[in-house]
Amino acid sequence: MINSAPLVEIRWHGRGGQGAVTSAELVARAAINEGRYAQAFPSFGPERRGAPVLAFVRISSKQPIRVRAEIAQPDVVVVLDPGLLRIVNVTSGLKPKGMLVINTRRPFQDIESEVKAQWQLATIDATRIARELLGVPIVNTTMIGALLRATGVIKLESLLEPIRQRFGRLAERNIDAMKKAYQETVLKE
Amino acid sequence: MTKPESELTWKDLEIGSIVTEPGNASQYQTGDWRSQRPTLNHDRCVKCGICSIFCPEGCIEQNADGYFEANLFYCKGCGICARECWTQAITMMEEEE
Amino acid sequence: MAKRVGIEVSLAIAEMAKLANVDVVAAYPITPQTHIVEHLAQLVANGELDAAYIPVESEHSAMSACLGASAVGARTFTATAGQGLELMHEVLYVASSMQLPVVMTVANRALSAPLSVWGDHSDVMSVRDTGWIQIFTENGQEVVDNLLCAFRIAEDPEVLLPVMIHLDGFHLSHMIEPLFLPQPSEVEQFIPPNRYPFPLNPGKPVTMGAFAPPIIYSETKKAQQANLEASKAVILHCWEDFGHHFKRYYSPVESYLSEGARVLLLTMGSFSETAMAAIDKMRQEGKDVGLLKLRLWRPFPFKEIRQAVKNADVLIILDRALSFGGPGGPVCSEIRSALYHEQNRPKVISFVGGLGGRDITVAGFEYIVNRGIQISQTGSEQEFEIFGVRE
Amino acid sequence: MDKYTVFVPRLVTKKEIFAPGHRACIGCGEALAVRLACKALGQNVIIVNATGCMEIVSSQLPYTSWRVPWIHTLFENTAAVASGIEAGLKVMARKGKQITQGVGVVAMAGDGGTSDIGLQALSGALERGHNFLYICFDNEAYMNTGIQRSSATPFGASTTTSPAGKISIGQLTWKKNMPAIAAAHNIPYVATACPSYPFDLMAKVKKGIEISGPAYIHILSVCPTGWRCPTDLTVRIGRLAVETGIFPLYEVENGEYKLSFKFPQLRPVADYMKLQGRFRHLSEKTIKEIQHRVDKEYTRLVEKAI
Repeated sequence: MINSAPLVEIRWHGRGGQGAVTSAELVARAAINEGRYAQAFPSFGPERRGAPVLAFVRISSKQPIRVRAEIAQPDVVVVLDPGLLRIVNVTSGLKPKGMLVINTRRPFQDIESEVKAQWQLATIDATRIARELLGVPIVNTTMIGALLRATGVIKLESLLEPIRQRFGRLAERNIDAMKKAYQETVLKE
Repeated sequence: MTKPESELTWKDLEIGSIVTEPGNASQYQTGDWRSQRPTLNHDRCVKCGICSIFCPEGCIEQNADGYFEANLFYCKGCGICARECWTQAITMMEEEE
Repeated sequence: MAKRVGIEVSLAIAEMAKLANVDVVAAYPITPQTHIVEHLAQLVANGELDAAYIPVESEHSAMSACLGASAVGARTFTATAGQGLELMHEVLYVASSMQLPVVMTVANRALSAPLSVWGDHSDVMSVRDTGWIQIFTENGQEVVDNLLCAFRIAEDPEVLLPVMIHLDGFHLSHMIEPLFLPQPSEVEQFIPPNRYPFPLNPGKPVTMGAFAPPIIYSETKKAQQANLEASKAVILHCWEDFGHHFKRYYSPVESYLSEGARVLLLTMGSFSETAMAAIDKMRQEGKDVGLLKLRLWRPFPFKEIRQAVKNADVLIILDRALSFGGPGGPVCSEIRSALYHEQNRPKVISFVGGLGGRDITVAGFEYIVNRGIQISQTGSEQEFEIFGVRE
Repeated sequence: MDKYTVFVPRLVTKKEIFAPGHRACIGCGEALAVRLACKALGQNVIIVNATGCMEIVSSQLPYTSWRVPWIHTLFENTAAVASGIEAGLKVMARKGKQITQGVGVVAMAGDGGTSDIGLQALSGALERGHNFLYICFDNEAYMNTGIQRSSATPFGASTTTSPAGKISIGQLTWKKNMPAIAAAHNIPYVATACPSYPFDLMAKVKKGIEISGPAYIHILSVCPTGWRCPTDLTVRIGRLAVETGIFPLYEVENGEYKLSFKFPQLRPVADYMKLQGRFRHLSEKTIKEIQHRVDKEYTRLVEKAI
């Protein structure tokens, strides 16, 4: 199970400006608040709005994290933008039994048929939820809900403080979006 | 008095080689650069002081009698004072004369 | 009690500058230092830090403005990286020679050309001889801890020298990680107010930066050298006192599983952490390997280096900078020279790697150690090897 | 001649802030300008000096000519250092750390340190609006290093790097208009001055230091060494620069130009040029060309002035 591994490595795929780095940061800070060790960082280098970007999170329950390299063999991959599936090999290096969390409108079964059986899959229509609750299609907090549902890597409550710190008066709506995504995420039980 | 540079050791230097004695360059004699000296004709001098204002060294001072005289410790002998004196009270004399 | 927070290291640097209650920040943005100065600007804009933020038009002016601010007795901080450090180059000498205690973090970055915004130590090595106190760090905690120490060391009346804290660009600067930030009261207790002895002040005029003819220039440089050497005692005392207060301990050369090891690897900066993981693995496999981490780069810790390697047979040094046409990595060549007169000294093997942001993995460090041992036995035709380069 | 020239002692402080014993060349117009400027500045100032003649002649370790706090660091960064000082003083006053109040910050540099290598730092400091006075002492070349041309060297002048030769008349470019560049930053005060007009110079310096915000004063400083003229003609040649319209004296206050001296008839530029060895090689034709340009620029300036 991913949530009990000594070191969990998560890679986020988004586009510049979508908030992949923010997602990573919030998850890492939540883990740190839980008293664990965690690390979040963007792909190193210049970023441009719209261009595909990566963000990374490492979570370790017992030991300080000593590796600072970009994550090449993640346990979890989170895809913020369904359009990326066509242009980026999001599963590159994803460990066997690793979890793929995808934002898509398409039904779970559709995606499942395209994904190799060696991986686990979770899908969520995060864009719809974000539009409904936030008024904008920015899915960073929504996808955290999906990640949590799919992996249990952090407690939902641990995200509340980082989100409140980060978003101020927009925090509660983001929390709602995260919770809704948590409930609506589809995965094979 | 500031120690001359030839006697200063590294331990004598202030932090960052800061100079803490303001205006101590006034110890330094520039008068020996001079090849001609200004001489004042007291009869023509109206004590206006124009010579003092135009002196690049700032070495022309008013004496007790009100005349403006160059301090030859500093005066380099440029001749500006003589040139600018509108009553022609100053003439430049060769140092050897 | 210090608070454990998850924070990006760059932001933590700005927070530490705030805790140190800096008076003036003059900075020019450059990747990967930008987040530091952005956050400082924000802290000033929010009224959380009462400082002048001078958004200068270049790094040359950034360091120059720092000189001016420091010369009137202001606590002065800036940050830069790579090309920015290069543009500051001549100003750096002035800061140290004139003993202006500016504190600067450098998000280490490769140098053009080709342009690279990513990390290595080319920028550090090019400012090696500028007379600054220079300290390497390997994680966010070390950065903020040493930044706190930096203000105290720099402004110590016995020192009055500028201090550079080096952190690897991106690998450290852009990392969100857990670290402890001290309470304001702890900071206040740890760093006394800046009391520069001869600030520019019309009440007591001084002349700073007078020029030196040959009859006196050597004396000024001897004084500077003696001063930088003497700063080591203050640095050591500061770290000791820091340990006493905060229970985290720093020393000029740090060791990891190096006790009695015949083979030693030496690294600096954030790569030391990956190297530690590699050493763990190799130790488990029964290999007699240990790790040294160089923390204090200037003043160079001759005594500690000699002590740390005296029982080793092989010392493998990984530099993240090249001295073109030279003797290998700059750190390696210094250490080699430091050991030259030693009766018992290890064979010193030089590697250069991690250039322009290229990662070195645990496996990479294993290779470096194994290859280093091999070279120590068979010798090498090259002065040094570049690790991981495609032939 | 300046109308106040008589009875100087009543009008000018005797106090020499720029102490004698400085090692400027005989007849140095720049030392004169600095000395006068310092009289106007008074003692509650901090001076930042660029590398250059005035730095070298005034601060040879272990001596200093300065009786006010003074700092020299480098050549091109004078305005930046000044901005750090200004910001530092301001913030420390606010935080209760600074005892001396109302300290003026003055940057001094030569024409090379201003219009060439220091232009970027100057532009930055002016744009950021620091409360300081920048004075450019313009002797129209790099005199400190041996009379090399700068962008402030006038057309036709022979210098060691723009020498007159068989196929060259010397400097082939027209003097960069530094005051106009400063004024383009929309700063509150820009002025030109010349120590041949000492009271005008001192009044402008006083105004410049008292005005809130950045001020820029460009002072023509005759250099007998570099201009190849007799040392006693320093003041006269400066006066001729003004009277010929080659270096008109004016102020730009909040964007409004004002001539300091109006001449119904300008003297011919030849009167100025014939006294200087650096122009000696010029033909009548070239001098005519220069006259034409000076007339045109002077007319333009008069049109701008109210």
